[in-house]
Amino acid sequence: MGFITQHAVLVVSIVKVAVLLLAALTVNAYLTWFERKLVGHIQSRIGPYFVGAHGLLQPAADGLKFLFKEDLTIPTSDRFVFCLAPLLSLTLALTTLALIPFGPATITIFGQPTELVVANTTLGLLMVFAISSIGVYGVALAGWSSNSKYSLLGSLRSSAQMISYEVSLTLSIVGVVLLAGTFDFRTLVEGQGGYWWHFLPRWRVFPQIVGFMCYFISAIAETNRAPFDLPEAESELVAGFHTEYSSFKFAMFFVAEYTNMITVSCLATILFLGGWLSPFPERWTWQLYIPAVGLLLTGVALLADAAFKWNGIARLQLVAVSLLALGLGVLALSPTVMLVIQGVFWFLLKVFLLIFFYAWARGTLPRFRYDQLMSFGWKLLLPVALANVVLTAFLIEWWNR
Amino acid sequence: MSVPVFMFFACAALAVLGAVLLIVVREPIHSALALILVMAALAVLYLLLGAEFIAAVQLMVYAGAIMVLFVFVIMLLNAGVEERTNKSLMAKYLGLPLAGFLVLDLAWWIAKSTAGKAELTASAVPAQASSTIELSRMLFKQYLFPFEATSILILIAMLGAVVLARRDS
Amino acid sequence: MPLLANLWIVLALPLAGAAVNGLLGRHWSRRTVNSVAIGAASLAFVSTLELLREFFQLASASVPWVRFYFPWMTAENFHIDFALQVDQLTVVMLLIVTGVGLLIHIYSAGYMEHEGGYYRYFSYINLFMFFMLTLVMAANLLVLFVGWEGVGLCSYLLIGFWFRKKSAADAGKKAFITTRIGDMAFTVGLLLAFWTFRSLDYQTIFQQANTMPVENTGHIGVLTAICLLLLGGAVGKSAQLPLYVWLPDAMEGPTPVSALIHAATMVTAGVYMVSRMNILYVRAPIAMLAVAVIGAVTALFAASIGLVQTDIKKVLAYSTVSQLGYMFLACGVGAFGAGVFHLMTHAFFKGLLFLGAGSVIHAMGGEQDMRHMGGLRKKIPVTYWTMFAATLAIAGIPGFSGFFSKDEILFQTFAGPYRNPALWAIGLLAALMTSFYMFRLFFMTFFGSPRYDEHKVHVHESPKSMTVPLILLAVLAVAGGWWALPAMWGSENHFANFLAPVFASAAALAPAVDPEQHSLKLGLTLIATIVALTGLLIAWGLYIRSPHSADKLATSFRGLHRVLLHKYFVDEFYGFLIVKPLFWISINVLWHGVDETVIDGTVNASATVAQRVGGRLRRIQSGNTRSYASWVVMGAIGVTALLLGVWEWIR
Amino acid sequence: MNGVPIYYFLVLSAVLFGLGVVGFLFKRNIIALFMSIELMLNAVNLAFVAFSRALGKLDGQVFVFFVIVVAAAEAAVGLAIVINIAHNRQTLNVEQVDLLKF
Repeated sequence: MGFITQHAVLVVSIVKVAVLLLAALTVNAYLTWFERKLVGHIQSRIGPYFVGAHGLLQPAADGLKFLFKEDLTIPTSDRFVFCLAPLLSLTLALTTLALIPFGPATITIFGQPTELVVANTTLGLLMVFAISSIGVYGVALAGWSSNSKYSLLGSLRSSAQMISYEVSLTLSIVGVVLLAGTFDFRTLVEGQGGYWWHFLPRWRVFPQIVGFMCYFISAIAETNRAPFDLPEAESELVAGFHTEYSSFKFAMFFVAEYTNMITVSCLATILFLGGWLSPFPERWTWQLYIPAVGLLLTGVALLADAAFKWNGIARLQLVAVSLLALGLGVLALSPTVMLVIQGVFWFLLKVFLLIFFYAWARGTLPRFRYDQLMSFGWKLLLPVALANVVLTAFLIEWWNR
Repeated sequence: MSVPVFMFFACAALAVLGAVLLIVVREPIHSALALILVMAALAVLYLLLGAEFIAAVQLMVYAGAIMVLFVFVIMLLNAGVEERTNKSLMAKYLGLPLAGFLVLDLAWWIAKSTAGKAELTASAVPAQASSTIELSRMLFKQYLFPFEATSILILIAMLGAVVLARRDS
Repeated sequence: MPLLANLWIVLALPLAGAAVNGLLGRHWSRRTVNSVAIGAASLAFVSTLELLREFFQLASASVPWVRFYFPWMTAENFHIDFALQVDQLTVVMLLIVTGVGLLIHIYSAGYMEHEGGYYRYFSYINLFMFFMLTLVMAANLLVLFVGWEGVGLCSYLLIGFWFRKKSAADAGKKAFITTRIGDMAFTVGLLLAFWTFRSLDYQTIFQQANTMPVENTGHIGVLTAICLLLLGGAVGKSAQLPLYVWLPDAMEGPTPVSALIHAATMVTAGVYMVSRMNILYVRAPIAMLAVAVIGAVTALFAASIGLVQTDIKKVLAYSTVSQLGYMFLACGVGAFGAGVFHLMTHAFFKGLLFLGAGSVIHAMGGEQDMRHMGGLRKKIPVTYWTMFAATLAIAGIPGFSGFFSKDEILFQTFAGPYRNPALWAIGLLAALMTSFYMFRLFFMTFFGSPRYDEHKVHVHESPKSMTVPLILLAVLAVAGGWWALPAMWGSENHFANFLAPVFASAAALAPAVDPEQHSLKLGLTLIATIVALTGLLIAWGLYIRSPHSADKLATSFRGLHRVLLHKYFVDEFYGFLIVKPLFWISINVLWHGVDETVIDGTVNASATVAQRVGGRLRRIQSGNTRSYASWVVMGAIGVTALLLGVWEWIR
Repeated sequence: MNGVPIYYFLVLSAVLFGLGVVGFLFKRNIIALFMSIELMLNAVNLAFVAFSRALGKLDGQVFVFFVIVVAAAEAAVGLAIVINIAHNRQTLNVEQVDLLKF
């Protein structure tokens, strides 16, 4: 234990990183499941169903498949870059995640008070953008190195798209930054506490609704998601920049994509949706029970499901899951944990909603054509975002007078 | 050896490595990657120097925009491995000595400079956020005119690039 | 006294006319142009009359009336004002210039009717008037010099008016260059004058000169030098020997121009200047003598050439030269008043003669050779009668203006303070010739049988605008001399008295003339008259009674005739002595030698050197970016090294 | 935060600059030349930031900001030119593009 107490900072950071990574990867996996389910239901299918109850084991199966598939690398490709590209995208994606605070509370690990964020910096926002702006390389290099025209075209498209939309993405949050006057996530969130007219939370989405829309649209484009998923437009260029990638390298791109999705959603939450703040006033103490109750209800529902609809392995599975849920629920009832969880709960809830929105969009909207995409980005989104910035600046100045 | 010193040497090593690679590597895209490495390392050094904003801008603009442009052009022109012609005897024979001289000059200068001796201590560190705010203040008050001038410069550059790159027929 | 207060108005009027016509005239109708020009001239004349009126009211103490307008140039002790002055002499000159000038303007309106460059012509003669006025109104030598050069310029422009005709252009150049030679001397004279008097203002000069002693024969002082140099200028401008050659050629210009410039006004500038500087001249007897001799010789010389010329204008030109000679003679013998008097009368009758000749030429449709004229008496009566008056005047027939002035001069030469019988004899001979060639011209033109093709040339009298000036001038030519009428019977000469104040100090200096000299006057007058009549008779004998005897005479004295016909070969002489060598030097030394060898040589040499060196240096510019980069790096190293203070380190 | 002497940074920037020069002199690919220039600019930036830190003034950082902006402009135009060269001359070797001498 001596060592730990000595280098507490280091150890704590390592632990946090480990936890975050684990969480991120798992969540990613289950995001795919969730998305497939959702899209399936939107398209009046049921989606994954047979691998485990409700296809709950589908992600695991996919993971295994990725691991055990043969790792092809084309002889004519540029080996080094070919391997570098996926690494780059994944690393950068996860790194940005490290800057996101998930809650206000300070918990104590090994007698070391720490916050719910891996890297705490006052310029968090800037850093996130800085890092995410490098993410382009993953795509670009992947396409170039795999020495195939589909890949090259795909990567050119996607990197062009990412760059174009990065501009409006950055511009759209300037309004918020102007309002808050800081790059620090914590301050950004706390600035959104309180109410307008005693009922409307001071979330910046309301004054910055235009900014929010711009942000969300360009975020979708930035992460190459439908309806802006031209880079992997199957109908046109097989699978875009990662056409030539297989097994684990492909998985990296895959994970990176979902991680980016989470990141931008987190950013949206923090910037516009009041981060971990609950929508309800402080004095409604009953709201503290919402997470616990939610978990318990889920557990009960699952138990009922297991009891009546399933049998065999699937049933055991469901039972296990429901027990997990119940256990968590009970844990969440304990006062200390309850307090800690609050922020995280609200935060994750909002993020989840946004991601739901993502999936929803994918399920409903048709894909853009490339020129449409570009003209939309440069001729509509960018000017609007700019106008928003200017207007906001003027209003703020006017207010201060 | 304290953390900052370690950080410095790590990044410095990376930077120099990148620079050397940039020169020796013959595939343009590899050179570009090497340069990106240098820039990343420099960004970290900026953080070390307490210039967070500059670090961010370095990554965002330099690594994120300018170098992407380079990579684009390389991909676009499908620039192959560069051939090592030696038409310029001057560069061939005088190149290295000249560069060496230059570095010597600079080294000498650094040796003479007094500002360099200052140790990078916590006291000298301006509070980061405030430093960024200060920076913006200077940019929009003291350096307003240069700022506007550069904005116009950028505009002109954009137009120029468009005109040059458009393949009109 | 509006005009005396600001004299510049008199100058400004013609200048304005010139400017307006010169700048805008191109787009105007002839009518507008000449009304502008004539308007300017007549206004100038009117203002002169007004000036005269005011001048007579002026207290004699305040004459000369000097006005300073603005300091022109100032270099520590060298100070020149733009100053104008008026005194009796100036007034006379003003009257002549504006009066005759106006008449000639009017005449030109008719004469130039069918010529191109109408506006140019009128702008020029207005300009000429301006400069001439400047010349006569100047209050210091430099302003006078401005006018002096100005009229030279105008005469150049007007002689070469038909610049498409080579002979005209050449004549213009000849006039300009020849007078330049004189002006060279004049300029030196100016410098010398300034060096002596530390000023160029008349008044200052005269005051100082008055205190100076007379430089008697034997010792030549600065005054003599100045006077001789100024005389040089005068000789050039007034076409005296040896610089008279330009004037006959000047007949290339339009006839009114000949009348205005080369008879009435400009050429008299020299006479004016000499008499203006009388105070200096009387103190330099040698200069005086020079003036007198030059004058007399020129008079005879030119007259003798005039005897045989057949071009009507040429004859007049030479007569002008000889008449100017008379004026110089007058000045030379200290009779400045007489000189100016003759200047005036000459302005009248010579102007008239030229205009008449112009009218004749106009009538003959451009014919200038007298041998193809004759019998015009009936055809163009007005011209005939006016010309007759003028001829009588110039010939010195009693009662006419020329008679009085010429008689005065001859008398002064014979019996004046600086009397010189030899010169008087020459003058007399010249007078004989004058009357002869004038009547020769007259007879050949108007009498005898027509020697031209009557069907081709239909002779017609000139328009009113030409005849009216003729008549007016004729009146003047007849009556212009009557000022001096009383002098005939020993009473005083009004004109001389009027001018007296100007020449007072000179007169005071002159040696006394014993009164019984006056008794000679009648006798001399008689002689002069007889001479004039003799000339008339000879002419009548040769050209009326037996028209062919003239040619017989010419053949019998062929040699002499040829010499005279070729004007003593002076032009050829100058051509051989000056022009040829000048050409040779210019071509062989200056052109081939200096220009080609030295100047071009250096230029080409430097060019070749540059080329060679460039050829070597060119290798540096390989176009290879990397090499350039190396150079840049070198530069960077150098700069940094300098900034690091390498120099101190090396030392 | 205990001591990295400023002149470490300066030395590093000098070395990077020198390498940039070498790169400019020895690369033949026009784009690579450009990159060398960028490298030099970066070295200068580092020096700027180091000095601004040493003097406790932010002007240095402002300059860096401007340098970056100008670099962006330069890259935009320069690369456009490079594209033109490549289209007209079918080569990116700077030694093949040496018509500037005429």
